[in-house]
Amino acid sequence: MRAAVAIFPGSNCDRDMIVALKKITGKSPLKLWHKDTEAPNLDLIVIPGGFSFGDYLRCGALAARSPIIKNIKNHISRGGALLGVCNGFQILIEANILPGSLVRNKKLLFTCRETTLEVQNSLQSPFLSSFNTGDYLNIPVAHNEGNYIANTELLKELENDGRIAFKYKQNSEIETDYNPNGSLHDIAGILSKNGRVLGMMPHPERSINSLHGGTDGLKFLTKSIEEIVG
Amino acid sequence: MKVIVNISLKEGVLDPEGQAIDNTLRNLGFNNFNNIRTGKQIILNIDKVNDNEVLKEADKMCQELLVNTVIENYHINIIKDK
Amino acid sequence: MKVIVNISLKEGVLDPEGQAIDNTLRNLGFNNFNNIRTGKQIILNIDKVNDNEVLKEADKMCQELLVNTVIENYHINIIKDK
Amino acid sequence: MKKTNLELKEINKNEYIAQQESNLNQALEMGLSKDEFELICNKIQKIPNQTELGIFSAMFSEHCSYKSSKKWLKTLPTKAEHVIQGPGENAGVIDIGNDQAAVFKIESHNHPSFIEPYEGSATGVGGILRDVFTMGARPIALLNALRFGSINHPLTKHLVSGVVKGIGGYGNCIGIPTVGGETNFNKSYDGNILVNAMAVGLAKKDRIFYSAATGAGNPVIYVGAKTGRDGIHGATMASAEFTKSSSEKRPTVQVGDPFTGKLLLEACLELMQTDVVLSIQDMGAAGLTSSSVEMASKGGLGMHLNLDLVPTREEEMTSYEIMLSESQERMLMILKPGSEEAAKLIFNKWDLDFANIGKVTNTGRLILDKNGFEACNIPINPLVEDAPEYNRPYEIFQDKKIVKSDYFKSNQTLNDILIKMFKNPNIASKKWIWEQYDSSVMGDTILCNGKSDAAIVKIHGTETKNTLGKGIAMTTDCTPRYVKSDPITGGMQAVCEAARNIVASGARPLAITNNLNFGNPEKISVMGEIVGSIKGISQAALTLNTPIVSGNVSLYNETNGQGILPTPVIGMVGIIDEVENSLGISAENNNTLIILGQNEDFIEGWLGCSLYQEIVTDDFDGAPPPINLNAEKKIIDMMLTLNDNNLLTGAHDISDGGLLTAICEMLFENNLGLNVNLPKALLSSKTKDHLTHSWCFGENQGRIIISTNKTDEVVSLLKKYLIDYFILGSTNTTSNLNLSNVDTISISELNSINEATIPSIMD
Ligand SMILES: Nc1ncnc2c1ncn2[C@@H]1O[C@H](COP(=O)(O)OP(=O)(O)O)[C@@H](O)[C@H]1O
Ligand SMILES: [Mg+2]
Repeated sequence: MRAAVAIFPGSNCDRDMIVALKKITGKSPLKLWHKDTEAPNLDLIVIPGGFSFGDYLRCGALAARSPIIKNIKNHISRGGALLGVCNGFQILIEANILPGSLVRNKKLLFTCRETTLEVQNSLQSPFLSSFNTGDYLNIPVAHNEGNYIANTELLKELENDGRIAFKYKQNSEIETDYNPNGSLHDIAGILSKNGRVLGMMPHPERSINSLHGGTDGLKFLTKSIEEIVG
Repeated sequence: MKVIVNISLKEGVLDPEGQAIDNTLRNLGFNNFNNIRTGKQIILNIDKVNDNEVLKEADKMCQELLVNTVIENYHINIIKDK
Repeated sequence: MKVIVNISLKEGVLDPEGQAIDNTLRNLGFNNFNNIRTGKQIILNIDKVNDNEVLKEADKMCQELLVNTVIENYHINIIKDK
Repeated sequence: MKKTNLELKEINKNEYIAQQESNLNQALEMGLSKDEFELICNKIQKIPNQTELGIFSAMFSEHCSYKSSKKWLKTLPTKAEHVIQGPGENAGVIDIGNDQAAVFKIESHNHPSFIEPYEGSATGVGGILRDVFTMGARPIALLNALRFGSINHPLTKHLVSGVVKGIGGYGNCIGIPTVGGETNFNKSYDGNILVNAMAVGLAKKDRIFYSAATGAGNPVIYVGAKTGRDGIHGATMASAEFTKSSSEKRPTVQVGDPFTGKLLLEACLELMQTDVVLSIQDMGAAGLTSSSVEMASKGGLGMHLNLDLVPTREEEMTSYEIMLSESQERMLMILKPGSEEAAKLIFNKWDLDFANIGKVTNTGRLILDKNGFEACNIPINPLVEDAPEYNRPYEIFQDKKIVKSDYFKSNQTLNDILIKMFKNPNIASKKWIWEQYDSSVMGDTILCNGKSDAAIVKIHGTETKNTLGKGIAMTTDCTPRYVKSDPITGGMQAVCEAARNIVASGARPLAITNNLNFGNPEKISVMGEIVGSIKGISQAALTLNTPIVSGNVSLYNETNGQGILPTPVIGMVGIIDEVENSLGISAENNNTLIILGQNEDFIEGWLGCSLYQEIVTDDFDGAPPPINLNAEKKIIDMMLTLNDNNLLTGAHDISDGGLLTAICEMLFENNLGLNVNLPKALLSSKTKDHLTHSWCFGENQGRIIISTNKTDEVVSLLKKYLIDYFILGSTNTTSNLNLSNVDTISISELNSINEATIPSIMD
């Protein structure tokens, strides 16, 4: 497994992601700096969460103009897998790698808490092929701008093509705020057309420890990596 | 020359901040208003010889960075130095 | 009547957002600019009979909610309906 | 160099007097007294110019000089075997084993947060983080102790919303989890809210960085953000009372930039991996002034700086402005000569300014050049050593009146009271607040916000085959009601409750940081509150062997003569060897709940000065519940023994709201019920009896409720160590709290109220 974590000024979940990947693969992933224009052939690049460039202008906007993005685009055109978590997801959207927009949470408040995700698996994606539609994962979110919006055509396209990876799941009928940010169709993560790029708001790397946050994130990352390595 | 870029959400894109301001204003007793929308401004000086060039440069900035054209509109104003 | 409130940081107040945009623009190859500052816009309609009343109402809104007068300045523009 | 100000010996007496008068007026405007001004003239043998006066006024301000509190701070116990660095540095440092150290401090940002809640609290968090990483520690957790005015006061909602956003805004962005704290409401804070932020960091024991300057000739380096005209004279403002007109005097408030804060943090820690940093100090209150003066004075040296080299954000800044600016995210360092270039590369990588602005000297003077002139030339000693130290008159008022339970002619049921408790924002869940804080970033948070009495964060990299590792426990605490009624008892109580919180989370208490928030010390009674609580804190800290290693003092929290409730906040840190043993407050089904520190004979609870009293009568008075330090110590040790033997499933100390409130809080999470085993004397009582109320809501100290599924083993240990205990009963799934025939209470209903109280106010 050749994995790397891309780091921008203001990234702050890079260490957490490195710890998680190391726990799974036994070795530390490579670190890519936002100014790096060269990178070896990799199986997986992860863009971790944080506040790249302070979230100024629009979340992910400034990072999406960093030199490394070209590199990342090359990686995916070679068929490499790419995972963007939280701010990483925002960066992928700003870089036009994934469609739609992520805007302020509906309540206009930063929200840090557990969420339950329902897996939607209809596309052949290495991130999801070990799961069945309807499986669920408990993984925390922590963000200010995770409210996914898209126009009707795009939403339809995403639904039809099976590109919605996760939806926030309502645990009981009385639960009204199961969706932490108001995103359309309860979308928590989406895939690229070929399923090899995944952007998600929840933080799997914060769910790798039975004492806090549970281990569903670990399960998800482990299965993804097994599939990616093939 | 001073350039003011006004960026606003496209019609039809939800503006939760505008909505929140709307609610709070009503709670404060303001009632004679409607259609509240929020936007951003970016103000900068551009050193170019003529208006047209400044406009072109500013437009390029908007397209390449300042504006998310998927959900935002923008409008550039140029203010002449005196 | 349409009211546009332009809100900007007071002179001398740190504008970290402006600074970050400045850096990225330069990295993208834009160089002929300086003095970048960011601001906000709030646009709304106010139903009042005359300009003066609209202005008064908008000003009250600014003072009570829209503007953080400790660090921000504001300017109100009224645009006549056609 | 041309001299810009007049040396005493160079001018005649008349000129001198004229000059002195005009500069005296300036001095008074800057908040110095006439006596202080004269002392300065004498000490430096000339009339200070504006820059020099500015420097003196900042250094002599209450905020920097601690002139009212110093005499008493010196009496705090600060030593123990595990203390590496006590008060006097940017933060305290304690040994936590494995060659590691915990570095922590608490600091107030009260006045700025009232004026501009978002930026004020955000920069408060930024400031306390710099205090911690300046010492070479990576910050691993943030806490905050907040006090707001009455929930009905027109400003409160705005202040709560802004402060919470600001704390989250900085902490979330810089990526350090906010794991705990406290929030209270009381009308005494209507015009003076309190925002105290605490940061805890982790360092290698032999890689701690200090602020004392070393080596004449060594370069003085400025790093971080550029200097602007932010918050000039903030330190003086922090030492002044609010009046109606202070809204006009408001200086530009500082604006924080957590993004630059993050870059500065990473750059500093990266540089500290090398061996080139000789000393380092953040620029906090009074900016470049206090950092340069403190570094030089601690090293017994001088400094010669060229202010033209200071990176500035605005044009034509004067020497006065540069020295007094409180722009955020800046540091001052002394580097090994010759290492500047390599150091600069690191800061450039992180897009930060790096400027060599002068040299350390052995003259003992602070000399500043600006535009080719000498803008300041003064001896450093008087700035620090001759800073005034007042022995202010004081009187410790202790309310001795004992409010017996029959004082309350209650006509309410226990359920009525509980509903009121959980509708009270002081007791109600603070989830609305803590969900706005990123509590899980860095991946090491084990217990936080609301899950336990103290937060627990795992120490990164201490995992072994058998355990996920060691953990640091932390909490903040203070019950201002008690301090008001009896400062000594109140001071002791704050320490004891903090320690109880730490053990209730399964950890061992180690040391304290404290934030002394009071009104105007020139008032005899306020000074008595300060002295009294320091006495109380000292006694308790000594008994519990939890020395004070850092802290902060915030005085003059008054508006138009109305002072706040005295609020000496205790921040306590502890250690747990295996995080698997940490304890939350929530009980599981079929657990036995046992009170430690109370027995069958205990019937009449202490209602004087309690939250019950405040809820029933809208006020409080009388003596607070007394503290028995030896009993507290015994309970704390007992808790550690029980937990070492793996006998506990959870624990919660009894504090505000008394026993019944605490039981409810233990049952909420899993929606459990309990048939409470009442003491015999109360079996035939009624739900409105005052005695029953006192048993249920009294705030007697030294009590912790434990939950266990090994009752026999627990009881035999309690008997062995002669600990008072009382078995409350076993949890069940009925979600009802049954007090035999006295009352039945629905836990799920109470929990809905508990969860709804704050959102219904804030949303
Ligand atoms: N209440 C207190 N108890 C113990 N030490 C204190 C207290 N208040 C301040 N100190 C110590 O005084 C020193 C100066 O603190 P402070 O002025 O807050 O520093 P800063 O320059 O970071 O604002 C620190 O070492 C601090 O720990
Ligand atoms: Mg400091």
